[in-house]
Amino acid sequence: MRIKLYGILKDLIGPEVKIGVDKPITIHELLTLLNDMSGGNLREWLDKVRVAVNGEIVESAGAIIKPGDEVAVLPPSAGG
Amino acid sequence: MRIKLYGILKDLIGPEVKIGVDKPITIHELLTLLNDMSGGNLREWLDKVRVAVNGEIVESAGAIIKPGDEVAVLPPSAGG
Amino acid sequence: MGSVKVGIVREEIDVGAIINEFKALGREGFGAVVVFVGVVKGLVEGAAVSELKYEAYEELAEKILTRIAEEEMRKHGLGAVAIYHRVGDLKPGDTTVYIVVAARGRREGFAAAAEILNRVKHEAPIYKLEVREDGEFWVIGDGERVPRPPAQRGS
Amino acid sequence: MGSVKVGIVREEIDVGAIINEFKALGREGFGAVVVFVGVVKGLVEGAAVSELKYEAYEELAEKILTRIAEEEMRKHGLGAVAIYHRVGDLKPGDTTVYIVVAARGRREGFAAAAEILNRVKHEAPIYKLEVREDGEFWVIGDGERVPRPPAQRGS
Repeated sequence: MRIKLYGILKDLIGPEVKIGVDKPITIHELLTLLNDMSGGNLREWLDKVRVAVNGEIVESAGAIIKPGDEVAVLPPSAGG
Repeated sequence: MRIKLYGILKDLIGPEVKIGVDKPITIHELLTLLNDMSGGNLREWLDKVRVAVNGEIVESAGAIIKPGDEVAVLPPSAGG
Repeated sequence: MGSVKVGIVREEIDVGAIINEFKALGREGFGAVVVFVGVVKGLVEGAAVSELKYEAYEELAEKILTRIAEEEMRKHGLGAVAIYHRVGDLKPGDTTVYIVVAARGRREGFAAAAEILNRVKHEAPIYKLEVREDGEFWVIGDGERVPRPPAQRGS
Repeated sequence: MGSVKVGIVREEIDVGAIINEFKALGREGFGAVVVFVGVVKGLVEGAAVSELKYEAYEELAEKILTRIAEEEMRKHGLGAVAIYHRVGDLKPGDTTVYIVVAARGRREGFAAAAEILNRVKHEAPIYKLEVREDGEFWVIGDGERVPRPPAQRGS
């Protein structure tokens, strides 16, 4: 599963990471995995990020991501 | 004394009127004169108009206008 | 004090050029350009409008526009203000008034533009006659409409 | 439903051309065009800014800009909405965001433009890194600044 990252998350984790999962996981599980992989770097951002799955924001932490989904983890927006 | 008029006052009185005065008069006296000349047409506008003397709005009805002053009588503004 | 541009004008203004000029003030910390462009409406109170005839006491109007621009610039800490008002016979879709401000931020910018517009409407000696399918109306103040007095139509 | 134009763009937009297009809606009763142009500030919190580096999740950002435009158009009864946001390395005085609305009147126009700007800031997946004389800062939300994490500088 390939995860794209944006903004400050790119600095904390990298622009893209691959996670070796072959079954569906929840958004909560994904974020926990990412935080572990980054040595806890993501900790203070966990309740601020938004996750997009296949080009749509998914609000529920319990929502399921399947292998093959296009996933992006987004920090708070800062347009304008 | 030549008085210029704008907006609806032009329709009610004319774009410019000459008043034969050779001594200073107050703005109140000027408006009374104009109203008489127009057969009372100005009556409902008397408390809404503004008078400009020599290119500046003069608020006080008791202010003095001298022969030779440049005078304009203005209805409520409607810019925009 | 920043730049003030005002005018009573007969033609359309190149508002894009003013925006381009004002955005350069970003370098001095002015991060917002807010623009209001007024347009002649083709339909008012359900009646088709064919023309708005604007006239102004021009010298006084420009003096008052300058005063509004300078006072609002101070009040909102603006970097630049432009106010142009058109006169003449305007058709639906024609522009009537242009207000452009360069502000430190969006809040000051929106507040200043709205306030300047309001003052232009109420303070500048500018008058408009609305020519509609159902008659001719002088617009008085912010929206009151008075039928054009019929006796003097020819004047 | 009126016209909606949105985009994540690399170059400046000809905002004058959009204003010209939207003012034609005066004929249909839309008498106000309101514009907001955001500009990179050369000075933030007393520090000189040399660059703002913007990036976006572009497909999603354009989808969200479209949704904002359509929802605000309905809410404020607008005739047209344009929202363009730039990405790339921008210098002080460069434009960052363009919002243009055609509204029935000034109140709806100012309210809609301010609200659209607010939603763009908070909802669109757009990120900015402020490069200042005193360091690099990620701007988070509406103004919080977080020093760029040093460990990954090279990435």
